[in-house]
Amino acid sequence: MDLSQLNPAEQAHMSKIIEKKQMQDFLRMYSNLVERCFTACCNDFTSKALSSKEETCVMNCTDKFLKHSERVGARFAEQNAEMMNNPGK
Amino acid sequence: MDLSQLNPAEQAHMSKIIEKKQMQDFLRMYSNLVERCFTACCNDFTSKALSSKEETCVMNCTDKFLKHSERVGARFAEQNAEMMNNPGK
Amino acid sequence: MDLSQLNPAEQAHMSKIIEKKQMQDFLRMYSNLVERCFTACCNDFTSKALSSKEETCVMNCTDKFLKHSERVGARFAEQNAEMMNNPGK
Amino acid sequence: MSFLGGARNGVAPGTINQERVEMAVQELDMVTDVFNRLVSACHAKCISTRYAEGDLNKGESVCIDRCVFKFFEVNKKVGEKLQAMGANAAASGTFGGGH
Amino acid sequence: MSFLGGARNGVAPGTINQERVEMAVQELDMVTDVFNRLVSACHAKCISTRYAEGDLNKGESVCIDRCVFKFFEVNKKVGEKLQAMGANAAASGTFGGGH
Amino acid sequence: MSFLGGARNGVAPGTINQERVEMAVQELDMVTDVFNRLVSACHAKCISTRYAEGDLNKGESVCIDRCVFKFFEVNKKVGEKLQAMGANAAASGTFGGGH
Repeated sequence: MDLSQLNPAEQAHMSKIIEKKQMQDFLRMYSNLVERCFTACCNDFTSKALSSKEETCVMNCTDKFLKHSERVGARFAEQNAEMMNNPGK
Repeated sequence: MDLSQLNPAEQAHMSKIIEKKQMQDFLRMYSNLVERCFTACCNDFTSKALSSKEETCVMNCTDKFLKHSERVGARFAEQNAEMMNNPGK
Repeated sequence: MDLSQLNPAEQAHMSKIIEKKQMQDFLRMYSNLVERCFTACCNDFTSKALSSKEETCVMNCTDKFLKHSERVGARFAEQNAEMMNNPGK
Repeated sequence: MSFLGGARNGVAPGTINQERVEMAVQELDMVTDVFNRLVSACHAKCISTRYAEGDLNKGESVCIDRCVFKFFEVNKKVGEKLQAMGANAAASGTFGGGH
Repeated sequence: MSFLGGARNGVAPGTINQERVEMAVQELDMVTDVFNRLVSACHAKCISTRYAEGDLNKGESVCIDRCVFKFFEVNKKVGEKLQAMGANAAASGTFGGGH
Repeated sequence: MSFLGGARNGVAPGTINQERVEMAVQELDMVTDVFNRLVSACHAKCISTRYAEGDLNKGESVCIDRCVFKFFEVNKKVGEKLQAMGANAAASGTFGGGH
């Protein structure tokens, strides 16, 4: 996104909006992560306690998802930058 | 959520917002329920009429989903209340 | 939806809102289509290039999805019109 | 979809009644939501994901027509059930039956 | 869910602080989002989709109770992990650690 | 993503043009939506759900890089197709080709 096309007053307004959205996005990512790791790791409902195997799985799932997102984000930024420079290609 | 941290004017404003959201949530639950029970129960498209077997399935699916949501809601409220009282645990 | 229950000022306001929503809906349909056709067609990650087989699949997937949506839309409109005329049935 | 009907009358022409516009927007959002679910549900039921060609074949076309009809039937049944339960709940005071 | 706590105090009673109301709305949206995911996740884990009857049977009921509890446990673990990583990131300046 | 480009010029500096800000917000929402779908699609393609360890292994890392690239390629192809169809539709008047 090219914010330079907005004037300073608009940019100030936008950065407030962006800050709010980042909070929302973080919260949504959090609940999505809980759902995803719960679904992948918890399959035994003969007990309500989280088994140590389930807990390890949840920790690895969280860890891996965040690293995955980070890597996707880095590639995404590169591709976006490339598209800006070579819009025709 | 602890609405007591809002002042009376804010609480009045919030309850209007909450009322609107409840309508939206109800409508979303309704269309989600239709999609869910349609997907689970309708698998024969050699005819456009709902067979009596499909209809029974849809009614049971609706019934069961609502009872499920209600039970989840009850446990959710209990857990939330517990978390408020023992935030450290 | 029966916009005739709104007065002219409200209808003008609504059509602006509807126009904005149509843009959003189009963009959401676009990214949904990309996700859907990518998921259905791309299964080989030994190379980053889109193979000609994958590309054909993506083109057919896009084509078919749009024709599908169009047909669903036509039937949806008929059913809605019918429901307006026979609300009791 | 009959849930939203009926409640709008008593108009002051020329000025914008925010309440009424919001209700119309909410109805539009719901119709869009239902339509998107319908498209997705019937795609899952009727469209082969091999994507050997871009046109709908005869079988897919017929399936779509029946699928949309059936989805509406399910919508109607679920709506009736919810209304019946809502009426029961209002009578017995289980839900917030006041409004 | 503890992410949103703590930060609200210093009230000017009688007037509407838009900031505070928005924060409460955001919290409400998040609780609704979590609840919907919980309903959906436990439905997938506990409810048979044969739909031979409309009532929850004994096995399903017990499963739901345990499922909700476990989901909260997972929520807690994931939250702790995110907080630990956020604290690390703030200390090392990886994320925008300023606020 | 080129759909939203180009249309913004003729600026009155210092005042907030609601139209332009809304457009930027819409673009931001779309980029976020695309990113979330990308994360989810490549997770499904590349990440084993056994979760035996928390780090990305070599195979997963390479897969992610190719997956993101391929997703962009698909995005481009679908975009071109939609633009071609939109142009056709505008020429033949099928869609509301007026604006």
